[in-house]
Order: sequence, then C-alpha cells, then structure tokens
Amino acid sequence: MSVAAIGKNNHPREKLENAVVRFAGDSGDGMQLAGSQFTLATALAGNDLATFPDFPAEIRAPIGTTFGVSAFQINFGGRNIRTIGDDLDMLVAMNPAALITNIADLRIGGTVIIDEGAFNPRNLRKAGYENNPLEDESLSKYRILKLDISKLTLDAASPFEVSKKEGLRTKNMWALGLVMWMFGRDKTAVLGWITTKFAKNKPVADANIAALNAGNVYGETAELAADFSIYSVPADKNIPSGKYRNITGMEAMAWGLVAGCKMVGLDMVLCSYPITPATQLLHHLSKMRAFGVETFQAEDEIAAIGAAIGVSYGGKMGITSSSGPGIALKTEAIGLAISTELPLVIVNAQRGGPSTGMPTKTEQSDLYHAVYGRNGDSPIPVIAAATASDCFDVAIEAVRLATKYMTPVILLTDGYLVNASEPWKIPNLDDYPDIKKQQLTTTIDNFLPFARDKKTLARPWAIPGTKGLEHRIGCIEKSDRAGNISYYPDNLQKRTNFRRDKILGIANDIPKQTINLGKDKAKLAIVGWGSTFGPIHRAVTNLLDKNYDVSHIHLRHIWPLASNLGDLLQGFDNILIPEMNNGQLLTLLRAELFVDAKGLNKVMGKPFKIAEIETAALEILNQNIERV
Amino acid sequence: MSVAAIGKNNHPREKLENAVVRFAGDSGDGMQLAGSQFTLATALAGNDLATFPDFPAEIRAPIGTTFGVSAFQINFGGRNIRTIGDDLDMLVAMNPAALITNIADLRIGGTVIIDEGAFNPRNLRKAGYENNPLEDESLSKYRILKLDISKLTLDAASPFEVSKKEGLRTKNMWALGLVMWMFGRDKTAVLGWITTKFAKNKPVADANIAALNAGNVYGETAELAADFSIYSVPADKNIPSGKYRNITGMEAMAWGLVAGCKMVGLDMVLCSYPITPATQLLHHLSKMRAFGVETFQAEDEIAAIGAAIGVSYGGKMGITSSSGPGIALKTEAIGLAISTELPLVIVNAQRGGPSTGMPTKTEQSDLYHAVYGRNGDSPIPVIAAATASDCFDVAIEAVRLATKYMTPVILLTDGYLVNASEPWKIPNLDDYPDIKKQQLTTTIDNFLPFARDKKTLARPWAIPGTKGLEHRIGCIEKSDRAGNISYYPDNLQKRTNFRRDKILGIANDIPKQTINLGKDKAKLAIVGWGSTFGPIHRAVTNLLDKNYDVSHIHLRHIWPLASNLGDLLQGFDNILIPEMNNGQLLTLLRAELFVDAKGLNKVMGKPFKIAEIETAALEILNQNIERV
Amino acid sequence: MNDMTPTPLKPKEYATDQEVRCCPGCGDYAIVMAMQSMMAKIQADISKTVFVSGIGCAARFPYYMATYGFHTIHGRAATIATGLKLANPDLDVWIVGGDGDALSIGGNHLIHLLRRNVNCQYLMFNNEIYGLTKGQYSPTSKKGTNSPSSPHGSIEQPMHALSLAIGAGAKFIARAGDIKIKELIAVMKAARLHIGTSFVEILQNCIVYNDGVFSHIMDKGNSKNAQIYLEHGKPMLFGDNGDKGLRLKPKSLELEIITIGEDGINMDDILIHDVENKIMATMLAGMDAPDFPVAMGVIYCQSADAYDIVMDKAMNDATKNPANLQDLMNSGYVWSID
Amino acid sequence: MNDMTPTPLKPKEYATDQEVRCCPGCGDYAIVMAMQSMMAKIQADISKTVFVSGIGCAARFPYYMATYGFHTIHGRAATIATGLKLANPDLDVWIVGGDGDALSIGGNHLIHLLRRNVNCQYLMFNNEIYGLTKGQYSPTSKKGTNSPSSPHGSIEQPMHALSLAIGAGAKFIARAGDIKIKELIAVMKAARLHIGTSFVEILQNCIVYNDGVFSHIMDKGNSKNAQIYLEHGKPMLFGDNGDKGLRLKPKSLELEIITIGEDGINMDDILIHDVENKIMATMLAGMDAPDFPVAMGVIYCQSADAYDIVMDKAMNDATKNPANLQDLMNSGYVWSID
Ligand SMILES: Cc1ncc(C[n+]2csc(CCOP(=O)(O)OP(=O)(O)O)c2C)c(N)n1
Ligand SMILES: Cc1ncc(C[n+]2csc(CCOP(=O)(O)OP(=O)(O)O)c2C)c(N)n1
Ligand code: SF4
Ligand code: SF4
Ligand SMILES: [Mg+2]
Ligand SMILES: [Mg+2]
Repeated sequence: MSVAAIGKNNHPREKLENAVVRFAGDSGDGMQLAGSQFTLATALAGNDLATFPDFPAEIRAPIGTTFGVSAFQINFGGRNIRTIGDDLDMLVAMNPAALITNIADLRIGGTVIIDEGAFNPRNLRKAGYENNPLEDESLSKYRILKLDISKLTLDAASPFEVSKKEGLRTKNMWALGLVMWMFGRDKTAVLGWITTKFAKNKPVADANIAALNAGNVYGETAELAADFSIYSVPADKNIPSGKYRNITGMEAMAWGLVAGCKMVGLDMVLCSYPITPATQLLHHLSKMRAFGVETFQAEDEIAAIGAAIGVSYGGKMGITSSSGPGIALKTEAIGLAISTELPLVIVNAQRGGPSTGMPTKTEQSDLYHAVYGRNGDSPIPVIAAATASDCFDVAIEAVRLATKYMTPVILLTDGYLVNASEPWKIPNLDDYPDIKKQQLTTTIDNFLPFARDKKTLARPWAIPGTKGLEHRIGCIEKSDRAGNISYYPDNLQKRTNFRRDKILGIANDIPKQTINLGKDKAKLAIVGWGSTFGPIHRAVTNLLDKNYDVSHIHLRHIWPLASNLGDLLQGFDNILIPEMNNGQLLTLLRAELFVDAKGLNKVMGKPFKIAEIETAALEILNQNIERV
Repeated sequence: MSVAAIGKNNHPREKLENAVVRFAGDSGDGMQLAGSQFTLATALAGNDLATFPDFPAEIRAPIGTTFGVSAFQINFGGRNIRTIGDDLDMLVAMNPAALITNIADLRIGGTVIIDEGAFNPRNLRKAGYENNPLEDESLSKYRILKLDISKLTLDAASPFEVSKKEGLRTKNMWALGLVMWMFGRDKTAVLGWITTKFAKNKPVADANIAALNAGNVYGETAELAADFSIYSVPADKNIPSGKYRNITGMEAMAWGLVAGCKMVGLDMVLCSYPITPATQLLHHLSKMRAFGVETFQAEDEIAAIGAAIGVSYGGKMGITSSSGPGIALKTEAIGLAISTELPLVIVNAQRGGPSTGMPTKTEQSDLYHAVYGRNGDSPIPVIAAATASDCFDVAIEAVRLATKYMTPVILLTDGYLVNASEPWKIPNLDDYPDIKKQQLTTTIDNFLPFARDKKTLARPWAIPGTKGLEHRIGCIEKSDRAGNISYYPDNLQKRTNFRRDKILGIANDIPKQTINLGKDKAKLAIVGWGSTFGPIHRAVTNLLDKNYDVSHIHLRHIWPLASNLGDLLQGFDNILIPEMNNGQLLTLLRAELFVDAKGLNKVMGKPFKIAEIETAALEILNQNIERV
Repeated sequence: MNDMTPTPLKPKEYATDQEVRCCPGCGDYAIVMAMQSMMAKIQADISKTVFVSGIGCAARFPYYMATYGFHTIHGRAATIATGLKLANPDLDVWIVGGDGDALSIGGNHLIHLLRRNVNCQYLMFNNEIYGLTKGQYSPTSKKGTNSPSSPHGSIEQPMHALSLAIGAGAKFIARAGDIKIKELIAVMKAARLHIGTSFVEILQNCIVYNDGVFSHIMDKGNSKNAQIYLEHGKPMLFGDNGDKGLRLKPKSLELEIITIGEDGINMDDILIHDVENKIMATMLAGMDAPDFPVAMGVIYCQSADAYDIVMDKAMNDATKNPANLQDLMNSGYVWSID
Repeated sequence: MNDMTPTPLKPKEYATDQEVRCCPGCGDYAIVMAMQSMMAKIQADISKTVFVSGIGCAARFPYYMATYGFHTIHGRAATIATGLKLANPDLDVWIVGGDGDALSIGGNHLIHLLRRNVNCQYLMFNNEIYGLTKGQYSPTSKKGTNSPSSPHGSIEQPMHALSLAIGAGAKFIARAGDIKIKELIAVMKAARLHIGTSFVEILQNCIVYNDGVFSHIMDKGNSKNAQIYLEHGKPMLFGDNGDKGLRLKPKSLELEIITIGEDGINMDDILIHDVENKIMATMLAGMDAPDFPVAMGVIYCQSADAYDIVMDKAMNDATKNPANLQDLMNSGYVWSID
C-alpha cells in the first residue's frame, strides 16, 4: 500500500511517528461511524493503531448538551501503538458541547476542526459557553480550522433526492473526508463500505459519497495546506507478517470463549443479565447460535449465575458475565460453585464503582472482590486481560482452568478493553495446544463424586443422565470422596485445605512469570495487570529508549500468582504498581510476596496517560537512594 | 456463699482449679436445661465460668442418632475462665450416640456418667456401635459410672401423677442432681427455677424436684465417693466486685445495639431474614418493642439491607444482620450505603463456609469479605467482638461509628460467641461516654447534601420530612458537595479519596492499640481478633506463668487498624496470628503493616484449644533463632 | 395574603433545575410533567413527598422532582421504600421504576411489597424493553421481540404486570398511558388517595428502542376502540361511538364484547365496573389487544390493613410505657460479688 | 426374563441409604415415600431423573432419592434447574423447596420459571413456617402467627402460592396434602406428564413448629367437608355425603356452595371442572377455609410452549449447518502484512 508523501498541490506532508485524532460531536452526529471508517482506512494503510469510543452515559441525550457528546479516538503510527494516546494532535468538534468537553485534551499547537454552522446561540448556551469561543481568545493556543461544515455538506448533498435532515446527517462523512485528506488516506474502502451499507437507499448512499468527496477535495481546493500542516504517518514496518483484522476487546473475548469451548469439546451456554459494559458479551454471543452458542437472558444476575451453574452441572460449559453491581450479586452463588466444585467462567467487565458508580467509565477496582470477596475460605482462580486482542487468549485460558480444575474462574476485563479496538493478527486455531478438559466421567466402578485426581486435585465430573453414576451433591460441607453431608471437624479441615491446595496448585500449570520489557535486574520494575498494560508498556519503552534502568512486568494470573514471581521481583530495587484503583494488586503482592512496592493510583474513570507513568517512574529512577 | 469442702459422709473433696463438664444426650433429653441450671448454680457459687451449647444441625433428628445429639459444656473455676475448656473432666452421656460422639473429648482418667438404661441394642446400632462399649475394654482409659438413670428416674417419679413419658423426661434433672452432688453445688436456685417453670403443672414440678433430689442423694447413699472423686472448685477471688448476670453473646449484642441507639438518641429498626446463627439477634430484638425496638422480617437478605438503608435514610438507625451466605447477598447494597453515605450497622455472625457450609459451626472466615468484598474502592469500618460480654460494647461502638461518620459498619461476631455464655458484670449505662451522633441536619442556609464535616469528613444527615432541605441522592457517582450526578474524572478521584480518607480517619478516633497481656517488647506476640480472644488469652497467661517471653495483642478494630499498631508490632521478634480461617487477618496485617507474621490456622468448626495455641507458641519461643 | 393561605405551588415549582436527561420524544417526559401537574393539583407537601427509584431510564424520575428523592439500585427500590415507611409512615412515598426494574430483578420485592400492602404508590413505566442498557428485551416484551440479546426473536411468554400484582395480593391496580395526560393524572391521584400499595402500570413509549410498541393501543385513531377507561359503578363501555361494552359468558367464565343495539342488546346487558370485585378485576386486567380493549383507569381497589400503619400503631402501643434497658439488664438471675 | 423386560424397580430402589434426617412425625416423610412409590409406578429412569432443591427441611429431599440430586442454595433451585434443562432438556427435573425457599427468597425465580414455562416440576412443601431455621413465620403464615420473630403475632397478609403462580403465568397448578398419599401420588404423576412447569403446592405438617396448622383441612374428620378433590370434566362435588357442590353467582362473579336436593338444586346446577379455564382456576385456587373447601388435585392445566424445548429446537436448527469460528475470524475487513 503506498502512502502519498506529497499533497496533490505538492504541499509537503509533515512526517509524524504517530498521530492522535478524536472525532467529537452530538450523539446524533455519527462520530462513531466516522471514527471507525477512519480506523479502517488507517489499518489498510499499514499503521498500527488503537481506538476507543467514548459514548455518553445517556441513551440519547437532548441535542447539544454536554452529556450528549459522543467521541471516538484513534492513535495510529509507525511503531507499536500501545494506547489511544495521551494528548490529541487533532480534534474534530461538531458542536459547542463537543468543543467544551474535549478541547482540554488537545495538545498545545494541535489542530481543531470546527463546524461553525453549529455554533449558534442556542447550542452555545446549552454547552455552557457565555461567549462564543470562536470569537474570543480562548482557543489561541491551538490551530483552528473553522468551516461551516453543515452548509458545505448540504451543498454537496443537494443534487440527490434526500431530505434536508438526511442531507445534514452526512456531515460526519464530510468531516471524515477532510481528515482523510489531511493524513493522505485512501478512500476506496470507505466508499465500498458506504455503498454496501446504503445499498437499499441509493440517494442516501450518493449523498454520503458526495459529502466524503467534498470534504476530501475541500482541502485541496481551499489550499488549506498553505496554512495547516498536512501529514504523513508512515506504515509500521515492524508489524509481524500475517492476516490482520480490527477487533474490540469484547468481540475478542466472545470469540475466545467460543474457541476455548471448542477446544475442550463442550457446548457453551452464556447466562447473563444486561449491564453496562458487560452486556456486549451477551450481544456478541447471542448472534452466534450457529457456532453452538446458546445464550440465556436471566431475570437477574443471581438467576444468571444459578443457571450457569446448572448448565455446568448438566455437562455443558456454563458462563456468566456482568459488571460491578451484578458481580456483587453473584457473590453467594460463586460460593456454591466453589463448594460443589463445578466448572464455571465468570466474566467481570469492571466499571467505575462503588455501587452503580459510573457505568460507562473504566476502572480496575474489582480485584479485591475477585480474590477475596466471598464468605468463608473460598479460593478461586483469577485472570485478567491486558489488551483487546489478549481477551481472546485469556478467555481460552479461563475455560481451560475451569474444566481442568473443576472450579469457577473469574475473568477480569474492563470498560476500556470492552470497547477498545486494535489490529489483531488472526490466529490459526490449530496452533493452540491441546487443552482437552477433564473428561466427563462414565466409569462406574469405584465412582465417588468427591474423589480427587491426584495431580490436579479435581473431582470427577459425572453428569445427570449417565447410567450408574447417580449421586447427590450440595452446598453443605460434604465428606471427602463420598460427598455425603458431613459435620466432622477433621473433614472440614481436610476439605478447606483441598480447596486451597487445588487452586494454589494451578501455579504449577501456568507459565512462569516473564519480564515483558527490560532486564531481569534493574532499579525499577513497573508491575501491572489488566488494561494498564498499554500505557505501562509504552512508558517503559520510552524510558528504555532513554537508557533508564527499568523493566515492565505484566501479570495475567492474579490468583494464584506465578510461582516464580516472588523471586523475580527480588531482582528490582524498586517496584511501582500503577492501577486504576486505590492499590488492590499492591495489597495482594505485599501480603503474598512481602514486597515493599509502591502504588500509582488513578481513579478517574479513564486509562493512565503514558506521561503519568513516566513521571512517576522518573521520580524513582532519578532518586539516588540505593536499595538497603 | 459457702462451698462445702467435705462431702456429707466426710469424704474429702478434691480441690480443682477448674473443671470442664459436658452434658450430652439426645435432642429430647433436655441437656441444654440441665447445663444451664448447672451454670446458674455454679455462677451463684462464685465461680467464673464459660459455657457453650452444641446443638445438632437437624431440628429434631430421629431419636438415638448421632446427628441428633445435643450437648452443653461448662468450664468453671477459681481463676479467670477464658474458654470452655480444652478437654473434659466429666462427661454425662445419656445414650450410646452421645457417648460415641463425645468420648474423644474426655481427658484420660476423666469421669463419664452413663445411663445404662439407654444402652439397648437398637440405640447401640443407631449410634454405630458394633459391640456394647460398656461390655468391652474400649472405655478403660476413663472412670466409668454407669447407672440405669432411666429406671432410677422412673422410681423417683412414681409417687406423682405423671405419665411414664413425663416421668422419664425428668432424667436430665436426675443426672443434674448427681453432678451437683459431685461438685458440692447448692440446689436452692434450681429448685426455685423448677417451681416457677412448672407452676401450672404441680405433678410435673414434683417429679422434676424428686428426680433432682434423687440424683443428688444417690451419690451419698451409694457411697459413690468411695470410688469416685468428688470435687470442690473454689470461688474466683479475683472477680471484680459488682452485680453480675449470665449472658450469651447474642443477647449482649442485642442489648448493646439498643443501648447504642439510646445513647445516640435514635430509635432503631432491625431488618433481617432468618439464618443460622444470626437469627438469634432477630429473636432477641423482636421481643423488645417496649424499648422502642422495631423488627422487620424481610423476604430475603437483599430486602433486609434495602429496608435498613431506607430506615437510615428516613432518620432512624437501620440495622441488618445475617451470616455467611446472607451477608454475601448484601454485597451490592452495602455499596449503595457507602456511595450514599448513610449510617448502617451490618451484623455478621460468622459460620462455617464456603457457601452454605456448616451453619451450626463456628469460623471466622468472613474477614476478607468484610474488608475487601465489594466492587469498586469501597472502604468500610470493620470491628469484631472478642467475648460474649464484649458483644455489648462493640455493638455500641458500631452505632457510634455509623452515625458519627455516616457510613455502614460491619460488626463481626461468630457462631461460637452467639451461643457462648459467661458471667457479665452489669454496666451502668450512665458510665458510658457521650457518643451523641452527628445531629440530624435542619439548617437550611447553605445546605448541601454532600458537603463535609471538616473533622470527620461526614456528610450531613438531612431526612425526608424536613422543610427546606429537599434534595436527591443516588447510587451514581455524585458531584462533591452538591450531590448531582457527575461523571467528571477529577470529581471521581476526589470522591474516591474522600471515601478512603473518611474511613481511615477513624483511626484517630479509636483507642490506641494496647497490649492485653505481657510486655511491649518480647520474643513473641500472639495477635488475635474475634472469639479467639479466650484461648489466646489463657494460653498466654499460662506461658507467662512459666516465664516465657510472650504477649497477647487483641484487635477490636479490623478496619481501620489502630494507628499505632505497626509501631507496636515492631517490638516483637515474632508474631503469631491464630485464626479460625486460612489466614485472613494475616493477609491484612502483612499487606498493611508489612510485618512478617505467621499464621496458626484451624478450620474445624470449633474454637482453638488452649493447648493448640501454647504448642504453636512454644515452637517459636523455643527456637534459638533471633531476629535478624 | 396572610400566613394561613400561602400561594399555591405551580407545577414548575415541583420541578428541579436538573435537565431532563432522556431521549427527545421519550414517554418519560410526559409522565414527569403529569406528575408535576398532579402534585400542584393536590398541593402536595414537597418536604413530605419522596420519590424512590431503582435504576433504568424510568428510574431517573426523582432527579426531576423538587421533593426528596432517592435513586437507589436496580430492582431494590421497593425494599428501600419499605424501610423508609418504617422509619416514618407519614411520608408520601412514590416508587418509580421500569418494567425491568420492577418485574425482572425487582420481582420478588414487588410481590412482597404488594402482599404487605405498605402504604405507598408504585409506578411502573412499561416500555417493554430495557431502555437504559440499550434495548434488550424485557420480561414484558412480546414473544418474538428482536433485540440485541434476542436477535432471532425472544421466545419467552411475557409477564403480565397487573395479573402478577393481583396474584400477589395487590389491593389497588390501575393502568394509564404516557400520552393520555388527563387520565394519567386522574390515576395518579386515585393511587395516592388509596391507603396501602397502589400499583400503577403506565404504558410508556421508548422512542429509541421500542418505538410504537403501544401504537395499536395508544395512537389517536386506535385508542377509543383499543382502550376501555373504567369507572367504578359505571357500565363498561368503549369504542368510537361508545356503544361497545363488556358482558360475561357465565358458562365459560369469559368476557365478550357486545354492541348496544345489535341483537337486541341494551345498556342493561353491559357489566358494571366494580373496583372491589377481585375476579372481575382479574378478568379486566388480563384483557389484551387485539381481541379485547385494554383496561385503563382504576381496575381494582380494596381497602385492607397496610403493614406500616399497623406496625406504627403497634409500636406506639408498645412504647406507651417505655421499658428501661438498665432495668432489664438488672433483672433475672443476678448475683453480687463484693 | 430377557434383556427387554428388566425387573421392575420397587419403591425402595428409588431410595438412598441415607437416613431421613427430619423430625419424627414430619410431613416430609410421607412425601418422600409418596415420591418413591410414584417413581416405581411409572418406572422412572433413575439416571435421567434429577431432584434440585434449595435450602430448608423440605429441600433435603434429594438426599433421599437414589436419582441424581443437587441441594443448592436458598431460593435459587429454580435457576439451577433452568440451567440444567438448558444443558440437557431430556432430563426429568423436579424442583423441591419449602414455602420460604419458593416464595420468600426464591419468589422472583419462581415467577420467572413459571412465566418461561420451563419443562419441569416444582413441588412446594407448604408448612407455613421456616422449619429449618427453627420456626419463624413465613410468607404463607396466617396473620397473627406467633413465632420467635413475631412474638406479638405476625401482621402480614400471607402470600397465596397458587394465586401468585397463576398470576405469573403458570400453566399447571395443583394442590395435595402430605397425608393423602393416593391423591398426592396422582398429582405428582399428572405434574410429571404435563409439558411445561407444573407447580404443585403440598400442604405439609411441621410437627415441631407449626403442628396442626392444616388440621382443619387435613384431619380425617374434616377432610371431606374441608377439601374438594377436582377432576377434569366432572362436577365439583364434596362433603361427607358428596352432595355439596360449587356454583357460580354470575352477577357478583363469586362461587357459592350449594347442596343437591336443597331448594330444588340438582346435579345440573353444579359447575363442571375445566382444567383449561383460567378464570375458573383462579377462583378455585383462591378458595379458602372456612368459607369454602380447599381445592385439591389438578386445578389448572393448559398446554403452551416450554422455553427449554423451544430453545433446544432453535439450537438444533441453527447448528444443522454449523458455522466455523476460524472462518468468522477470517471474514470481514481483513488485511495482510507481509
Ligand atoms: C444490579 C444491576 N444489574 C443490572 C444493571 C443494568 N441495568 C440498568 S437499568 C436496567 C434495565 C432497564 O430497564 P427498565 O427497568 O425497564 O427501565 P427503562 O430503562 O426501560 O426505563 C439494567 C439491566 C444495573 N444497573 N444493576
Ligand atoms: C441465603 C440464605 N438465607 C437464609 C438461610 C437460612 N434458611 C435456611 S432454610 C430457611 C427457610 C426454611 O423455610 P422453608 O423454605 O419454608 O423450608 P422448611 O424448612 O419449612 O421446609 C432459611 C431462612 C440460608 N440457608 N441461606
Ligand atoms: S432509551 Fe427509551 S426509555 Fe430510555 S430515555 Fe430513551 S426513549 Fe426513553
Ligand atoms: S422442623 Fe418441621 S418441617 Fe422441619 S423436619 Fe421438623 S417437623 Fe419437618
Ligand atoms: Mg423498560
Ligand atoms: Mg416452610
């Protein structure tokens, strides 16, 4: 794919290593579409990239309000892109509300494209502007490109048989066309997409195409490049070869669960109750019946996990999913799955807490609940996804652990990862190792429902319908092996220990912890889990480039921890743990490994910036205090 | 009160520092009554004591089965009694099932009183005996006193107009009479109790009295003392002077909650759903309407906490109570109380987990859930009761914290403490410090629902019905001060920090941690919380008597910890934390204070023995390894 | 004007300054407005009125009312309202929630609230969809509903809110529609007057995720034939000309639609609405389009003990001679050590 | 004997070797025995039968049956049973629970199970008390019940299980009593035959905490007058002489008791039981002592789609040509880097 290095009018394109662009407008302005089409064109141009949509919490807030602003951000570039970018290089603001809520993220000197046509008194008032920012000095730090996009769009649409409303709706394509010109992006794929999408409505398709083209040529004709930089962002040469697609985290997780179930030879049933942002798993999987995927929308979260336990008891793979408050409601039933030792995957798409909190914002503050949040001594494996594409692999791992160890497994993702997208090197499913589950038991001789596999300590999985294995299980403490109700003190101690040891034993069945970046002995290790992977990885890359003595260690397995982690951490003078919570992994590592780590904590409903991590790391790296 | 030091026939009474007696029989044998009457007589004799009933899990299991055995244990003596005793000095076994399930707890050389009349083939078979233990060598380690108590009782009852069934039912009084003789206990109070209890049925009263007397004189007339020791247990001279009564832990907690609410000037409503063993709080408080106590039996635990939150929102003191699975169900709603900052007391009577587990057995395995078990960063104060009488004081403390800091508070007790009883020095309520709550707000000027008290960081408590303070609160993140819905990142960080700091600030409002026994620098500190207080205290007393370098530190406040605890622990070379769980306080202290403590863990549904703690302590104390 | 006759409050004085955050055209708007009007009509005491809601679009309601308000958690509003009434039975408490909030996650609390007959109002906005979470089918969605969680059409029998309520022991059930403001206000008023739990189903259009799901009932052209507005003691008539009515088939215990003037039918044949008749209410509540008109207005209203009122009286009686804790502590088997 | 005709199983072969852990004299015993007899009667397949229960005395049931069994958590049996049927619709699933388990904590799951009409049986043992937790009043306890949590008498309107069930959309409701073994077995059999959720209320005596609460209905001397055993298509007669019957008062929509021979009343006046008539079922289910006999037997039975069966068919259809995940992953906008 070739990228034009020179604009048509021979204006030179400024080369950027990477660029961060955000499209922002009213919920009805189609910013998500503009963003995702720009993403497509950018991926096809060979850039690495990461995207994140920022929907309003309201379904469809009144037009022009700040809480109705919808945005889409993309970071793309020539080297491994790990985050959606700290600061914006370019902002598209389709109305005053979009401007006021997003301008603070634009870097000084960045470009803001503004639809002047939407800056009427009514919209200005709704956004909370006392004065029109286009008429005062408030934007002087930025490069402003104000155009009456509304009018220009209507002009472009006028030849076609569309209503004024329909015509105006193509504003997003006009803006997209302009931005694509500024970055020298090829339109072909977008044109193809428009044609398919509006196949049944030719006038609308034509209007959209006209708007895209109009925006695209506007830059040329208006000789914008004379006043504004236009850019080229070279393709990433280091992207491993292979077939790629763009994927969001929740899509990857849905597919990963399907893949995992196929690998262990089980059909799956997802039992869930809608909740933001976890619902998307239900949405994705509901469309996948042809893959043997059944979904059940329960009356509440307790019913959802109850049904999932019933599914697993019946011999299929029971999966349940939720977020904060819904996961909290499952607390009791998770205990039932632990006590009866049935496989189960519990997906928690973490969101801003406590209580209902901030449903549409991201956080990683359910680690405590996952690891410690049950009555009784109730250990359970906990694993977490790092990136959108990693969701695929952790989902497979969750199914593996659940079926091999006859245990519920908590699989953590978060509001950021759910919606974030990135290019994904499509794996070949045949390349995955064999993870056949513990086979359903059919042997009748000496069958005991709570006998144990010597190695995994898992009990047999004997499902109703199997002749000769009739037995009873339950939530009351049971005798070891036979599984009858038992109140004997020694039995309770034995069972408590088995439950602990079975889960701790998983540490021998997971990869040893490795160092993701840097050396295995250094002045500082930045240890992370979950979606902080991106900013930490980039920050450490930057620091290593500057020759700082720092490493990145990312944990996929939160419980049990990799068996060598304690030893590994001994190699570092300082340990910094950035988390989007008040220090939950920090507590765990201090308690378990007795390491005197420091936390870097941010609870603002959004990911770390790379710079925030760099700053915190530099504070430590520039200290002269050596380890004692 | 005088205690005869010589039996009537002048057989000398062996002096015991303390004695442990257990009455065991079928559920229908009246062992709880026998035990509690023995307790009464013993308390009146000036002994310190501790008791514990051990009910069967089944309501009324078939007669003669092992799972239908009901027992009552008392430890009494001349010096501070801290536990119900490690091993039995005397066992009363009214049938084979009672013998087989209890004999292992009798110390070698201990006395077992057996009702031979119940040792028929049917009962032996039900108990699981292949041979009659009275006819083989299996009891040779013990001193056996076998009598046909059934027949002797019937003889005693024969003069009265009672049915055979009614006559036989007085067996427990016969056995009690005999045991009282053996310990030289005065009958007066028991006779009074019988007369009152059966005031409406003279023949039954007479038969009971006759049985008690018959058992009592049997020893004399049969010259039992020639073959069996009879004892005197001297009164405890160190018991502080004052008025005393016997009290169970849950009774004390009920009264403490009532007292606390009176002290802060609020009426209370307990909203609960029955569950073992927490139900007893509901039972106690349901009888207390005349004290302004209202109870509400909700449809489930979620409704119970919901209603309690509603009560507090309405300006009374909302209290909810449950055990393991029920507390788990409250997880989500606890978040609501945290988010809306409403006062609430959540009583958790811990029982054997995970899941339904062992409802009638004790454990202290809900500490993790209390401290860490919620979605989001959701801090909450956690306090725990040490002894039956301590339940009164911690209940007051819970009400104080909830109302002063506008926060839900978790109050931990356990299955042991619920039913355990001990003499309680009745406090004078006027002696308690003034704990007036944060006053209900009525000021209209500048009222903001989420403004904060500068010192406590508590928000105002403005209740519906107050003119001029109309406002809206909710579970979604709110702006600081005004309390309107807010999704601003900075606000979230601010609110998260406030929530954390408010709760952490309580550390400045609770007593500094003291050392309960021993010096403030020593080779070993045994650190405990909850009902392990008793065995730890006694074990440390014993070790100090033997001049070991050891101290006892008991924590009432689990979260936040007392501010000086970290410094205090620095004074000890070793720290041992005995817990009836797999090491939950251990995790907390390691993480928070970075102390390398060791756990001593027992998950058998019953309290530690003193000896178990002594042994573990000695292992450390006898090590020569000094601190590095 | 003197102190005794304060200026009557206007509807907008029952409104907060919070912008209504629902989609333009949402039925919730109309209901908010109706409530503000109703409050002004009865000059409700702002400081004694509380709106308690769960979570959902409908449950945003409290933010728009200048009274006290508590936006609680999903499905649990009824429990919090119950506790609130225990703390203060004098408050006028309104519970507001969507069909998901009330019937899905909150089903258990709803039926127990109704059974206990706690003295409050429960307004359930039925849009047959989970609005706030972006359009999944709900327990009231018709079979075959296409939604993100049922892309092949839902296969569940819908829950019928009023039938459930009556089965749970409700003593007041009524139905209204978002755009029939006058009748909606009348129903709200009747609900408030009734002592005990008044359960009201409000048909509400979700313009974004379930637009038009009630148009066969609510639209101007259809409403006269598709609705029957009930009034106690009056014959149950409906239709464009008001000449259709309901009659009972006694053998099969079914209702049938008859037309006055046809087959010699006259007014005497038409059933008279009796709000105290539970079986009639059961039949009326169950009527559904297209075979029958949908019953609107107060369908059932029966007086009965309200839990909070009975409890309040019992507490007052019990505390007339308040007991003293110190005395209790000092009573029973007590001994002295000195 | 050849392979085709195995020895029929006897009732005791449906029993486990676990000792029945309930109080001597508890009604639960009789129900266990009835179930074992019924299983033998129909020669139920042990390996395909599953008992799923919540928590409570009643919920101990699975331990006594030699089939598969799952003693789950309080109130949630219906959810687990639903999942089990999703995993394997061919299993014969029985849910067993007490009145507390089913109606108190489990109320929401019960109504949604009934609404979805999952193909299974739900046996609710109603002893009007929480037995296992030692005798607190339950949602079905009569007003005024003295219990440890209501020492002054309960003040709540009891929940009426069958009325609730029918309001929730149940398609099969029946009632039986613990000591009327023959009729109990007949009801169990009918419940099993019905496709969809069969909800059965079994009046069960808790000898320890609520002894005799049904003696006015169940005791020998009272049962003929206090019960009416319903059979489809037969006139609804009862009484010591079988001459009392039910008739409808069409105006007031009420049932009344009439006696054949009195006031010229004859058999034709007696209502015929029609298990498919929902309004009749509503009236019959609601009849209560002392004014009316309590309806026993199958009160309502209507065929309708069962969720699990419809879903199973849909899944089978959808997977006839199974889709391939690798293909899906490789489809859409895909690009190559080389
Ligand atoms: C415990 C919990 N589960 C799920 C959710 C997500 N959720 C919020 S509102 C809602 C349902 C909304 O539907 P409805 O109650 O009908 O209200 P509507 O939005 O349609 O007015 C759901 C599932 C939540 N907030 N909390
Ligand atoms: C989550 C939870 N809450 C409460 C309990 C305590 N509990 C066990 S059974 C029961 C009620 C028993 O009543 P019912 O269901 O009528 O059964 P019965 O014992 O009368 O047969 C209760 C409250 C529990 N085990 N789990
Ligand atoms: S999603 Fe539907 S119910 Fe919710 S505000 Fe929008 S239109 Fe109203
Ligand atoms: S308590 Fe009642 S229901 Fe439970 S086993 Fe005993 S008699 Fe039966
Ligand atoms: Mg809805
Ligand atoms: Mg019961």
